[in-house]
Amino acid sequence: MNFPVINPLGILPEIVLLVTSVLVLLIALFMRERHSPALNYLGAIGVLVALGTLPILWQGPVQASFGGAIVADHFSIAMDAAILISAFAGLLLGLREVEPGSDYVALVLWAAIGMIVMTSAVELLSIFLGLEVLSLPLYILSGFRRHREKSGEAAMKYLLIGAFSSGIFLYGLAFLYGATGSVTLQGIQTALLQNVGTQPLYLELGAGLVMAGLAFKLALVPFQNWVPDVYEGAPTPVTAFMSVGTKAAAFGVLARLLTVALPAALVHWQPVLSFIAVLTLLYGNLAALRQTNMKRMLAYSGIAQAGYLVVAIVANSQTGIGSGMFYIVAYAFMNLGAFAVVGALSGENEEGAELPAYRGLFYRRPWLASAMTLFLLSLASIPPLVGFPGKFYILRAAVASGGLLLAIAILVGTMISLYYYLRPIAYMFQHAEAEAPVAEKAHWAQQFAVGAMLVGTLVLGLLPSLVTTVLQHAAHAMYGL
Amino acid sequence: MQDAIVILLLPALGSLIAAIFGKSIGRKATAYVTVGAMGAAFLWTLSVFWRLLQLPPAQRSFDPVYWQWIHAGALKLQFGLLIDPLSTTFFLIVTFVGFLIHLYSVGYMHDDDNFQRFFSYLNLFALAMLLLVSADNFVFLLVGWGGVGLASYLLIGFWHTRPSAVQAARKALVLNVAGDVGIMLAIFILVTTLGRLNYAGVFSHVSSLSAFQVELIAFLLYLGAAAKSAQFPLHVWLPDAMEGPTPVSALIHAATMVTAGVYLVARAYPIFHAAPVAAEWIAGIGAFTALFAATIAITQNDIKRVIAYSTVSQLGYMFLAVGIGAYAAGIFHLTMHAFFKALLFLAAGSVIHAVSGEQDMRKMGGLKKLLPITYWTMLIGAASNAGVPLFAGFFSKDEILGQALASGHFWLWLVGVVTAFFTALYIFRLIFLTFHGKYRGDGHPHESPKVMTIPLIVLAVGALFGGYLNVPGAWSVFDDWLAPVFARYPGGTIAAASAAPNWGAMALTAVLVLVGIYVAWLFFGRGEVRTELPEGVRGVHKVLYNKYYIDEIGHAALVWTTDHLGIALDLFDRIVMDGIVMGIAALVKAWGEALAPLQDGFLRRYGLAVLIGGVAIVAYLTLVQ
Amino acid sequence: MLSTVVFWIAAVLAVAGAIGVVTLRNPVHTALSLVLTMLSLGVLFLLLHAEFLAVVEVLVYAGAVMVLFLFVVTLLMAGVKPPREEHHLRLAYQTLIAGLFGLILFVLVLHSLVGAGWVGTLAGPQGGSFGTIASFGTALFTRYLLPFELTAVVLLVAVIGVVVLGREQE
Amino acid sequence: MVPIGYYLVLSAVLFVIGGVGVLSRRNPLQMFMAVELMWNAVNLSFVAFARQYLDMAGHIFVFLVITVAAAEVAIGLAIIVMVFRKREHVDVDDLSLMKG
Repeated sequence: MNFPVINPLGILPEIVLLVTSVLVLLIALFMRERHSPALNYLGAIGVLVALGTLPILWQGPVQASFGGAIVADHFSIAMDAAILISAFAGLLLGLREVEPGSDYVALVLWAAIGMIVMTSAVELLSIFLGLEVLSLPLYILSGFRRHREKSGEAAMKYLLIGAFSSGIFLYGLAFLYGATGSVTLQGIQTALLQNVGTQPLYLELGAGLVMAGLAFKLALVPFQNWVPDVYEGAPTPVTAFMSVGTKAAAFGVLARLLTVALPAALVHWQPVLSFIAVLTLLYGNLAALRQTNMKRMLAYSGIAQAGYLVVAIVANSQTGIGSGMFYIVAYAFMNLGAFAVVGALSGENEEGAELPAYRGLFYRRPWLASAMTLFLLSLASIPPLVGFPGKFYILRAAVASGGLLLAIAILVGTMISLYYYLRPIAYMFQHAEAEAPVAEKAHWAQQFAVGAMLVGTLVLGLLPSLVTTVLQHAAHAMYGL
Repeated sequence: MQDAIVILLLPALGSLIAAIFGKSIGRKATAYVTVGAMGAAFLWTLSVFWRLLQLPPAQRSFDPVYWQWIHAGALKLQFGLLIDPLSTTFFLIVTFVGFLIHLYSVGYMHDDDNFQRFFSYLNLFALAMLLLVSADNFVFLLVGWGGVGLASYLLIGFWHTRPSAVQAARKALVLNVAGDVGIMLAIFILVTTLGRLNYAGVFSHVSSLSAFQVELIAFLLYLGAAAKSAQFPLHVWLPDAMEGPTPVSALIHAATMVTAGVYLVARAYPIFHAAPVAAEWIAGIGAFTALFAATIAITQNDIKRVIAYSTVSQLGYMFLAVGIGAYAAGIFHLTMHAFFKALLFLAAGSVIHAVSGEQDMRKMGGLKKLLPITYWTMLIGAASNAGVPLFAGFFSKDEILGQALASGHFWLWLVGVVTAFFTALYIFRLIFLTFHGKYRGDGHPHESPKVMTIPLIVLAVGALFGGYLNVPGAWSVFDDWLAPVFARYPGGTIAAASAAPNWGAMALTAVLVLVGIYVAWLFFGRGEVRTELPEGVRGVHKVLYNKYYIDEIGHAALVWTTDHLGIALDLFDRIVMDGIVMGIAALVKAWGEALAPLQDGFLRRYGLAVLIGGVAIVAYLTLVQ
Repeated sequence: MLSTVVFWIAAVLAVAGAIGVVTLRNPVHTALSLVLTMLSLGVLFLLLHAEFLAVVEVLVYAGAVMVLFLFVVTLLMAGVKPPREEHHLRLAYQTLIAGLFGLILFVLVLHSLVGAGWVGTLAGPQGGSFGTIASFGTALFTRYLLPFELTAVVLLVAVIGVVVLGREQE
Repeated sequence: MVPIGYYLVLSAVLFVIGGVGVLSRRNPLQMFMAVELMWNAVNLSFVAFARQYLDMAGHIFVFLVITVAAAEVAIGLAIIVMVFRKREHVDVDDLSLMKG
């Protein structure tokens, strides 16, 4: 028997997260206080360490582990950064929103492991396992606030419909396997190119079902229905974490699958995804208009953002993938920041997540309100915040690949979005003597998270070239294989 | 010229301080900080201006770059300021008029609860406006463009407890965003075609665009300009914007922001020069807007709305100028307009202040004695606005009309001349109704404090003597100052005011203006309320009977406009245009609402959507190939 | 020949069980018909030379997992009122539309199968060690070690998750 | 010998029945069982393909799917119990607090 070369370097972030999670669980056994914030800090430190391994991996050559089942290439490393940032935010925000403790920390860390595996796996079995490692903890986390009825409803909806779409995804994987007899992305591509033993219709069938499964995780129309309900019902830190992390993971798999395994079927999947992208970004933006709950509004905004991301994939080019990666990172900062503020304000029963609670916020919480203003402006892609270069790069990639209509759809969507992003800002600056319900003062860790996301939003907005060249290089990994 | 950024940083700092520390440092300190920031910005602008003057004209252009922003392939986006005579002119207007209006606001807003917030917004506006006129590329132009729109939105809706103010603010935002879309699309086309966005790069490559592309870009830019500068039919937000505090009307909706569209056309003249169709439309719509708004102005009874329609009308003149390529003349009128229109607004504010918030002219009258400073300064402003000979507005308006005639745009010229008559009519109607005759209201009007009257006097000096920068047939200091800007790229050569004026046309306009004032005096000079004509028509008719035909024409014009045309146009504004604007907003919203049933909360329905979506994708992939 | 007979019997039973899953009212009956389908699948796995999986299917799935289901069914359904009827109106045609699109999906899959020419193709002769437990173990611990390791995380999640969700409210 | 295609058709039948079952049942437990039916149907496809290619990957896949399904069932049942323990109806259509 030839055991595979495991090469721990290739799965360094995963190892760090796993060790941290086990450590947290063990320490919790010996602690008198079950809900100690210290566990959250420990988890956050573990995430930071994992984040610290990324530059090391970046420097070196591409690391393949487990006999090539998983690779740490530049693409996955960049996506992992966004994932780890969101896990970090999820852990810090969880300090007050949900009862801190080992369960919460461990579940977040495990979900992050699943996400990272998804972005780096190059073989169908690991992709599937990654998806499940990501999904299962999120089902639980959605229902983490058991005394809230909405939380239970969110968990229930997420679980049933998630398992349903996992079934569809799995069926798609079966057909991809059946079409080529191979379970590695590279093997599928080779089989396709050599046209040996391939069944074109199977492949289309498999690709379609897999796309549907990933579109579910990515919240694309018409697979998006669960998103607003689950985002609203889940505890805010969990919502923040999964809104970014899940998208990064699903984007990673979709991009890798389409560009590495199925470039030969490009002419078939491109129109499908273009159509979905337009539908998604229009739907997300239009539906967000009527929302009065901030979490729901951000959920619909997230749907729209997913539409922009798909445009990056449709562009099917190095610049396209690069722009998608930049957008994920940008989205991580501004979206997590917005959710962090919502979390800091929402209070025990989340009445603070309703729009009227933001009236006059600027005069009660000037710093939080200012930060929120910047996050919302960034989401509305107002320069010079990070949302602008993010969308700009995607637009450029779309235009360069001839997707003029896509680009126009993005512009129209952006215009519509101005209304609902600016409305909370107007609310915050109105003068209200009224007694808006407000949570107690934000925990310092929440403030830290808001600050960190703000720094990211500003710095990457002002100096996007800090990472864009790097990311363009990373996107090369997808096409350099 | 690296230090020009300071001019932008000063109001930025002022705005931040007022916003964050305003409550804790109190009103007085906030006022010092924000007004001081504008004053300092003005002084700094003077220094820049002075240094530019030291240089030979051809070298008066600097493009300091502060920050390299986005690199995407060949496209480079940077943050730089373009410091040349054009932007410096705007700097001078914005900081000087802005400073005076800030000062005035200290008195005007004295009792307002949100004093600090108001000044924070004002400084924010100044920052955005300065950025708009000095950015060296289209993206930061758009940033400033959006910024002034936002500040305007916040300031129109400043008294947000009034539903009408909120409504007006929303309307302004919708129309301004519609304009932003135009500029955004233009930028988008520039990126896809030229791959560059800084002015220098775009303007020197205009020739590589196809005629259609240039026209398209020009029209899209004009869409933005027309929305911001209240050109027909996108002007409807401006009269409503008078819901904001009066200093806001003076600064934003008269002197600065609304002229941004004129600036854009002048700045991007290489594009508009290469797009003759778009340019003709701009001039034509400009002329139409001028006449259209002037006729409406005659029928209004709200003192601020008269001035607002007057602003729309004057903006029409400016677009007429830049549309026919008389860029310097347009900017000259813009500058003079900044003086006399800010003056008119501030004076109107002073009147409103004096009669404790009343804006209906029918309840004013006889204020001449009670508010002497306001009266005399406002009279100067009105004379300037009307284009009475030797006042600033006379020189600048006649330069436009003269160039229209000289360039063969006879009909545009004719419309402009007719408008001049109406202009004199409506603005002196305002003066007579407000200041002459007997006081028809109750209460005890009193002159405003010094902090408000001093800006009036300073502006009156500008409105009186500003015109002498360009004297027809003699000299053209202003045009020469701007000339290097328009000499850089093809199509910008300007005819200076000093060259061969058409004395006959000028005299005709002057006579019409004087007749307009005379007609206004006939009807309103006695200070009786004759806003509704029928009650006075018989007596008036008697007076007019033995006069010259010109009076008959004046009479006919007055009766006809007030009874039919003006009211009809006003109704058109209020019903049709408002309907369209609010309809679009409502339509978008309705779409959002229409999607609600898709999200009915039922898990099984969600699952069905997933199944249908999956089947659709698979069907496409397996069947359609 | 025998294998054909066995296939048809198992297939019919599997479909019968599946229909039972989606039609029977009583959850206990549903669970039992699912077990029927799983047992039939176990037989089919044997026919396809997946001995180990057949065992796992029967032991783990039909045995352990379904027992868990039955346990929860009895726990939860005791004393529960029948569902209200008004929702039927609100979600009208739900089953019909679902059935229609299910049918379309089936036709599409069938279309692909026919297009691929697989419906009548017999599998090639079985070669070497395919399907044996030895080869299964070898594959699991060499080429597919990573997904196997990941199942450890999945199980950890399940353990902690059940503890978290089942904990009494405090 | 039975052609591989027969297994695949059977798998498709089971998958579709399961899918329709998920969408038509209102008892979450029964919905969840229908999901399990879908997963089982996919398993059959995997095994059939593995037989076709004489490749063990399909078998491993099924093994992993069964493991994951077991874990998912444990979590899912816990959630169902958590949500429905105190309700008098066990009906997913009652869960529509959030919408719009």
